[in-house]
Amino acid sequence: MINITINNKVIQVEEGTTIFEAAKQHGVLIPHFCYMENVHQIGSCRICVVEVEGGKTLMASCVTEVKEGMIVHTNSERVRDVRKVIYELMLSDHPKECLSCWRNQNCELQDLGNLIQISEFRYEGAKSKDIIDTSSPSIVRDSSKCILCRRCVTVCNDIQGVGLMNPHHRGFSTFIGPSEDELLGESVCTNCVQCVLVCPVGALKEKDSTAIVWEALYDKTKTIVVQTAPAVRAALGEVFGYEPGMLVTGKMASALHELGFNYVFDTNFAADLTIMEEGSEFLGRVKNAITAPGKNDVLPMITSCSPGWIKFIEHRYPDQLSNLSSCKSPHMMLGALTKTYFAEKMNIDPANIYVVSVMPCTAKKFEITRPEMFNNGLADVDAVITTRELGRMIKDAGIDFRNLPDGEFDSPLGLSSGAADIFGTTGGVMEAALRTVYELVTGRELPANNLHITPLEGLDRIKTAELKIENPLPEFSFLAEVTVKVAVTSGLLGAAELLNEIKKGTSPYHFIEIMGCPGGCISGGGQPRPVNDAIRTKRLEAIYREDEGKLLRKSHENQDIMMLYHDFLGVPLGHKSHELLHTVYTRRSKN
Amino acid sequence: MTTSYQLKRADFIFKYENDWEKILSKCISRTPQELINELISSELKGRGGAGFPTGLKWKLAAEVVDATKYVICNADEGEPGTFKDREILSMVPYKVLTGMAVCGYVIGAKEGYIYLRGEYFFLQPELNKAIREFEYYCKGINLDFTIRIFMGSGAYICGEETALFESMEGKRGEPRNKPPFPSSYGYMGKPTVINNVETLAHTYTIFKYGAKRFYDLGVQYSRGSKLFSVSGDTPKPGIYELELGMSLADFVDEFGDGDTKAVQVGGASGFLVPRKRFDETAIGFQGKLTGISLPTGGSMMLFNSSRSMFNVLDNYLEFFREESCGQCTPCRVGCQQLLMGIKAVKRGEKNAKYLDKLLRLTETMKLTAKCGLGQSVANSFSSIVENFREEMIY
Amino acid sequence: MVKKIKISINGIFVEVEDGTTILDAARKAGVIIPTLCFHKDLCIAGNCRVCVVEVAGQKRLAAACATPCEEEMEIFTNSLNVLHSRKQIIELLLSEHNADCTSCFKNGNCELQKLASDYKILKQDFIRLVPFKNYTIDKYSPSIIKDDSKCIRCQRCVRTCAELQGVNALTVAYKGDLMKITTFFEKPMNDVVCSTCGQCINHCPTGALVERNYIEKVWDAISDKTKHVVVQTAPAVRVGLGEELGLGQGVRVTGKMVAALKRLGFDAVMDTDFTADLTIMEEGTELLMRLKAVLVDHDPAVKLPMATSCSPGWIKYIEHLFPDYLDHLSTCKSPQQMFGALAKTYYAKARNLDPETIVSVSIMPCTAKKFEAARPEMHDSGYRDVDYVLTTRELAIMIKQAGIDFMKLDDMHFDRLMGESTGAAVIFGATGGVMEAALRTVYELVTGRDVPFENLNITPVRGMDGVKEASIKIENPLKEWAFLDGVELKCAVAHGLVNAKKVMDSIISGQANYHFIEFMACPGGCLGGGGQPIPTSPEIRLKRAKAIYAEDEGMPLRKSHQNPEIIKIYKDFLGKPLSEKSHHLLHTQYTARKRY
Amino acid sequence: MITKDEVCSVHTSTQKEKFDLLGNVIIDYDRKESNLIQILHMAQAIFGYVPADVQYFIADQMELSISKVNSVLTFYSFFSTQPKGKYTVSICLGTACYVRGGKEVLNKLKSVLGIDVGATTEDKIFSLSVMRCIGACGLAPAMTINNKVYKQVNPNKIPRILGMLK
Amino acid sequence: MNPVTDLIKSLADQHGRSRHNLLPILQGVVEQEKYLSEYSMIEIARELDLPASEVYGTATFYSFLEYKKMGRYIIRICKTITCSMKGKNQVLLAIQDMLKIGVGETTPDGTFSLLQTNCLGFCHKAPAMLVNNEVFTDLTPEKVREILRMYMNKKKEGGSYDN
Repeated sequence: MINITINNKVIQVEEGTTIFEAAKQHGVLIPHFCYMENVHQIGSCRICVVEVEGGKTLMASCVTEVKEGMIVHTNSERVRDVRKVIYELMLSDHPKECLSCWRNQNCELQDLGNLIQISEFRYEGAKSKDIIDTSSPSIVRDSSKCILCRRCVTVCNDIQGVGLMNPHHRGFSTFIGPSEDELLGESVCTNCVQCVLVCPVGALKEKDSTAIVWEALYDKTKTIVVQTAPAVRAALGEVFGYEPGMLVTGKMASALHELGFNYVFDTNFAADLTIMEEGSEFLGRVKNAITAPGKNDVLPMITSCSPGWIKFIEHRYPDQLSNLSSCKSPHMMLGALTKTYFAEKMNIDPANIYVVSVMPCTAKKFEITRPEMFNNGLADVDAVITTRELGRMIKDAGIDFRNLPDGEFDSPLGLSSGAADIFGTTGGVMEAALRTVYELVTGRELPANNLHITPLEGLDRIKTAELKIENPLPEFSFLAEVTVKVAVTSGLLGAAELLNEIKKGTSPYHFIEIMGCPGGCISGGGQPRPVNDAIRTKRLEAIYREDEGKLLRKSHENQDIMMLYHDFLGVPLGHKSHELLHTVYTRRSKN
Repeated sequence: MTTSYQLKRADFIFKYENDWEKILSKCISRTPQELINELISSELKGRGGAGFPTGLKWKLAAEVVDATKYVICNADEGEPGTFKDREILSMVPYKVLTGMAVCGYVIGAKEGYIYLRGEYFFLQPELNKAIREFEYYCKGINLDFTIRIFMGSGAYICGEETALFESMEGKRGEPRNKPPFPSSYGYMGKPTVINNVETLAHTYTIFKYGAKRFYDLGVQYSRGSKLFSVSGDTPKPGIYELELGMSLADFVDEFGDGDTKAVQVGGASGFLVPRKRFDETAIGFQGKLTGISLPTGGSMMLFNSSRSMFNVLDNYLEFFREESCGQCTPCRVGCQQLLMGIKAVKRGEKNAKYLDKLLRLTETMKLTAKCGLGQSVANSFSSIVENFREEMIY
Repeated sequence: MVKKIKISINGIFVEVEDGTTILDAARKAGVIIPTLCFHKDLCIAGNCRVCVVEVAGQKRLAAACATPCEEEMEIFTNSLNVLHSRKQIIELLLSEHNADCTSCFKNGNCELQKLASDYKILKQDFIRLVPFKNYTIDKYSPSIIKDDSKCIRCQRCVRTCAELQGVNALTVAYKGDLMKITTFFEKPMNDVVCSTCGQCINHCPTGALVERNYIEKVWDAISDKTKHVVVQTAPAVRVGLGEELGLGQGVRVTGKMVAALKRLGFDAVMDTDFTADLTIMEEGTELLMRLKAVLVDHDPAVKLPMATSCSPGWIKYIEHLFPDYLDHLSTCKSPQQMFGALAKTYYAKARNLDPETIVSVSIMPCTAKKFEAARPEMHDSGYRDVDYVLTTRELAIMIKQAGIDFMKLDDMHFDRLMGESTGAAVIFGATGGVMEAALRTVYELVTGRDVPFENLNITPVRGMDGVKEASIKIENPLKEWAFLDGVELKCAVAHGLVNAKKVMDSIISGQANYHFIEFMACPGGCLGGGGQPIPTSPEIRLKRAKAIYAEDEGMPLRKSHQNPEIIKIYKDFLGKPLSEKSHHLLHTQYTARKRY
Repeated sequence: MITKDEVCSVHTSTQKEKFDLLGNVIIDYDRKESNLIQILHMAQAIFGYVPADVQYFIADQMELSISKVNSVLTFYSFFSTQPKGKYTVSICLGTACYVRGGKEVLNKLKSVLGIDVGATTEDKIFSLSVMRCIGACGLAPAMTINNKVYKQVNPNKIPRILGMLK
Repeated sequence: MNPVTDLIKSLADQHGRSRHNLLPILQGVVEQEKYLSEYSMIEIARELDLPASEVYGTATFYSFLEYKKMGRYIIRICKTITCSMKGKNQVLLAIQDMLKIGVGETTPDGTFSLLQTNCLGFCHKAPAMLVNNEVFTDLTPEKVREILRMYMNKKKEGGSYDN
């Protein structure tokens, strides 16, 4: 512990703490801009400068570590003046049309103005780059609004390992993005859109799909079906001023009904279905690997729910595509079923069904455009909107969200088990799969604390667990005494690590869950801002609360799933399943 | 039932009648209900342009129970291209005054006002003389009814009835929210009947010759005759009384200069009809006559092919921009945007697609503006832009 | 019994009273309709058209705020027509609005900004009108800045000025594209009848009307090591400040506020409440003197009723509109100015400071105080008595700028000498409070007994009625006040200048025969002041009032004359109420002003 | 280890050979990201400039994203993504040259060559670039063509100087 | 005492002192004074017990209630399309040429002010103009010069305010 003085107050902090952190711990907030906890600390914006006695220049508090006896002033006249100038300089190269910016009122640069209080612009600068790239199905990049804070660079390179967002050129002509002639839509971008999540201004945004959804809603000839992903319910409340971690499942269902959707289904239903299919696929692969080692069945098997992750592996590890489970992601499954099973059941022409998915994810916007995701010329899912976009639609419609009564999902694609809920968080798919697989194999419940596999929970980057199978049912006797090794990672940097192991042949695992976004879907690119570890934890806890509150906690217990197999699909991995619920992957260029 | 769409001249309004004392006495010897029925069966509609059934208007006001009610004659004739009311007031004022007095008798009002636009200040002395004579007679037959002239001061919007009330109350002439409507809440918050000068003059005809005489003129939905103010590229500008329902083609045959490209029906807030639609357009209120039917306050402006429709629209929009009261957003900002928008397109600063955006804007103005001014800007704008789009573009 | 009618909104059936507007009915049905020109405090204008809705069977859209419901009306607040039109209207508003949010004082608390963000107007196709207009920014008033380029002409300020305050400094002029909100002959706000009360700021949805801010000046003073910066805080600030810093409405933050001020670097943090107690001593004595002069000496030069003079907005108002009645005003300065005068005399002496080096800052719920501090009369200490006046909102900004984590602050106490106060001073912040405080002291001075109300709470003068009346019969007074025996002391309380006008009119017409009247310029008193957090509404003001009265009840001392520091200042410095020194430092005179 | 001199001596090789050579260079440098700048130098030496397909090749071989390579490349003014002409005309815009009319010379160059700074004429003869002080302030305004320095140039001299080279 | 004060008093006596008498009083002052000065607006406000700002707001709404000093004869030439079509611009140029003032200006001797206005209701006799309250129609440059000359002579003869 060392002693320093901040604003005339002596405090004790741990060595290695930055001035910024030290101040925060003791109730002094320093205005900051490019700084992002645990993500981005490079001190490029210089807004967080402070005066350190004895220092000639002001120091960026987010990167300067405390030293014994340091005397810091966070709000001296010099500091305030400098901050003003820096802020004005930032604005001089920023379009001042706040009211027609989509980030209006959710913009950190705007908020900073509130804090710094300038009343006129002294600098009227030249405007640098003005590229608007709308080629991607998920992201729109408007570089005229970019203020070069480089948070997206950090996220894209150091957290996701995609390395697409980078600064180019230098000085005043610097711009951030893919290289000059490269379009996002034709690049290696995984559409995970973590960059949009961290962008403080309106330079990066998700592609808006609300307009086409409104259009569909006003089209009375269509049956409009909506489905909501597990992670949406744990975050949507934040848009309406609830604390992070508030579950709004019921209100969300009511709001969707009120918006005019004819059927409100739950992606969770398809999550349960995924477990049935993927679990069976896994058992098949393991069986072949153990009983017929020569056969071409690849282990470890890797989950395929996260479309960002899928695009990543297609670009970067095309040789490992066979490790992927062939299951479509849950919302694609639900879309496919809606236009077949449901359409048959309700006697509706599938061409008149319009399926909208509400997702925490922007990569899903890309996923629905994949040619594999069409059945008889009909898209499985017609539009994807993010949690943020749904919030906006509810606001647009003037629905008083906070005072809504709790509603319910519609049958027959609305019932789900707790296992489906946890799909929303990292480790959830694995846990759900193991709950079912273990019980299928042994006939006994998973021997874990309240069905939770603790090592797989939490926000660590790579989590592993082992599960020894004892006394399996006769048909699974080949698994006796086998220790199933599993790994879970979220964020594409962790994925690359695990993939490199597989590539080298050193991977010890049988089954791996990979999610494109750090923390899983709860902090997907389409979730409300801000996202940090504290908020991730709260959403994660909410998801587990939802799970524990469910009557059914295992996918195979879901009666509607049973009915679906009975009435329509036959058995897991059956012919119909293969046609509707499974897919193939494409090798893509590395760059 | 008359089904003719031909141009037929009529002569009622300006016909010299020296029997107004007799008509007035006759009217007040009948019950108000009879008079209302007479009016209703004549199917007389407001001649200011909006075409609200006059009989119904009187009826609604008569039904409201209130000790104080008002009759107001709207002589704030500000619509570009309209000049008939001035002529009525200077030629046959007693017809209007009689109409007002009868209305007062019917609804139970003792005070009448003529809201005369500031530009017609010169009418005042003669009109006052007529009023004094008229009031003297009323006293003689024990009809308690007084008429005052209220001078406007140069604001087009005051022709809107609620704005007119505000103006008479000494305020800025800003239209009120409707409902409540004038028949229950008008001048000074009291039930008020407000009629156009010509409408009141027509009531005289109806009360004198009976409803049928009036009803037999014109066509279905559009009964009676109407004064038309003809101006622009015409060899015979002036005021003409014609039966309603004629086709525009007939009208142009009669009044055009042989090269008529378009006719603006109903002044700046009306519609512009291009030559190719003359045949299918009839002049009258709602209901299918031939193809399109256009209501009008009587303004007919003819344009021949030497005229630039851009200039016409530019002139109208400038008019609206200045004469909007400025209180509601769609009208205040919308008019400015329309004017600057067409100029920008004409100069090539905006591409032709911008006209579509402006058309959409007029749609919004039509739907949301607080009063008729903002709502009717769409009429001339869309009819000109749609029919003469090529003239709007750089 | 009001007739009930049934309507449906977006398919939801609701039963409402006849005459309810669509907007209110929708709120009842849980449907939000956006508004802009609508404000709960004001009459309905229906001119922004943002709240338009579709009514089945009607060709045009109806303004929800101005259209009453009718039986079996079918309303759609959200149809394609409505959405498109609403968006376009917002777009139109934006096209004539100076959208430099980042340099706008209202950034983050602007209704237009919120509307634009809710409806995501992303493409600004319309021609920007701002550069074509010759907008003026009126910066001459010491209290209010009016920036026409940010005005959206909702006329809320005009209605506020006319309906709530009866001042009519602001008006609508011209028509069409030239239509604008302005003053008589477009004079600067400082040159017209404006009372500087700041209610227009509280009701402006955008940044067109904001207070003149002195934040930089105060920072400069704090940074200047040669200056001794003294700060005082008005009673109403402590129940408003929390709202700006993310706490709820009506939360008392006295202790945290003091701690924050100390963190900001003020050298002494003291309390206007101290001089509120002092005001009671001076004003109460003045009232008794006036009663004596009128009742006993029949002196025609002395006027009753006596009117309070704490509210500078009210003072400027009466100076403008009733210049013949200035004699009725108490000669007491407002507590802020008393504090200022004492800070540079009494405090300077006690702390052994050169008054030249003292910078006196006050935190007020009020914008009129900025004007008051700048009045030429307010130099009785030999220097400008109060150097800078900040509103509650400005203080909140300073706290944010300094990066003070307000929620985490520990409560602290005001500094001594002029920091002690009683519950009587606290209630100065609410309408009726000055009256109640005065009565508590005057009654006890005259009779030696507590004022005859339960727990000292004089409930008739509390609450949000525009004009409140109370009377107290004086029985068995002390010997020196024998002439008051049996006198029924008649008091009135008015808040909001439109109510003040009512009382003044009744005095002029001779209908009223009060002895003592409290006037406050702002609705609800100081807690609804023009410098308080935005938004404001009757409910919010009630919550703040509740907090004020709770603070009063929690105080150990609740009568001004019990305040030990008051006793001390009379002993050490002033002598007695209305002494020569008091007259010099604590009293003032008024100026008749023009009527427009 | 392949040296720069070796690289420079392969002017005549085919495109494939050039890529092979670059591949070897990258292996030489252990595919390490920290050696990226060295590799780019070599690439420029081999190809004369670093066009998009070379960047792709480097990114691919080094397991880097193309964006990262481009990011580094565009930071340094030495690297060029455009083919350089036979002659690189550089005008000095350091202070001394600037005040003595360097800017006017530059404008003249632009108009004569019909290209902007950083570009190459269509016939691939001239490239135009700008420098910040070449240490010839006494000769201001100074211009270099390849390695030759021209002193005290003025706009009128330009056509003649260029004409001589053509 | 300022003569305007007397005028306002007598107008108020004549019309009444309620809000709805404001417009006739304003018109009365304009008729005499040709415009509403700051002083007269304050006096009217005082007389009617209205806020001065409201008097100002109302006056500026109406185009005939001038609030800037105007000449003795106010020329208002119609600028609506029908008059424009019939040669209003030439007429306007003729006036400007003769009086050496632009639209919105007043001659230095205070005789004429030139304004444009919206439709005067004489479209069939376009172009039209008002001089104070008198209407002139079917204007041509020659005709308008003659009219102006007439007014100039009137002024020389020391004619009264009304025409």
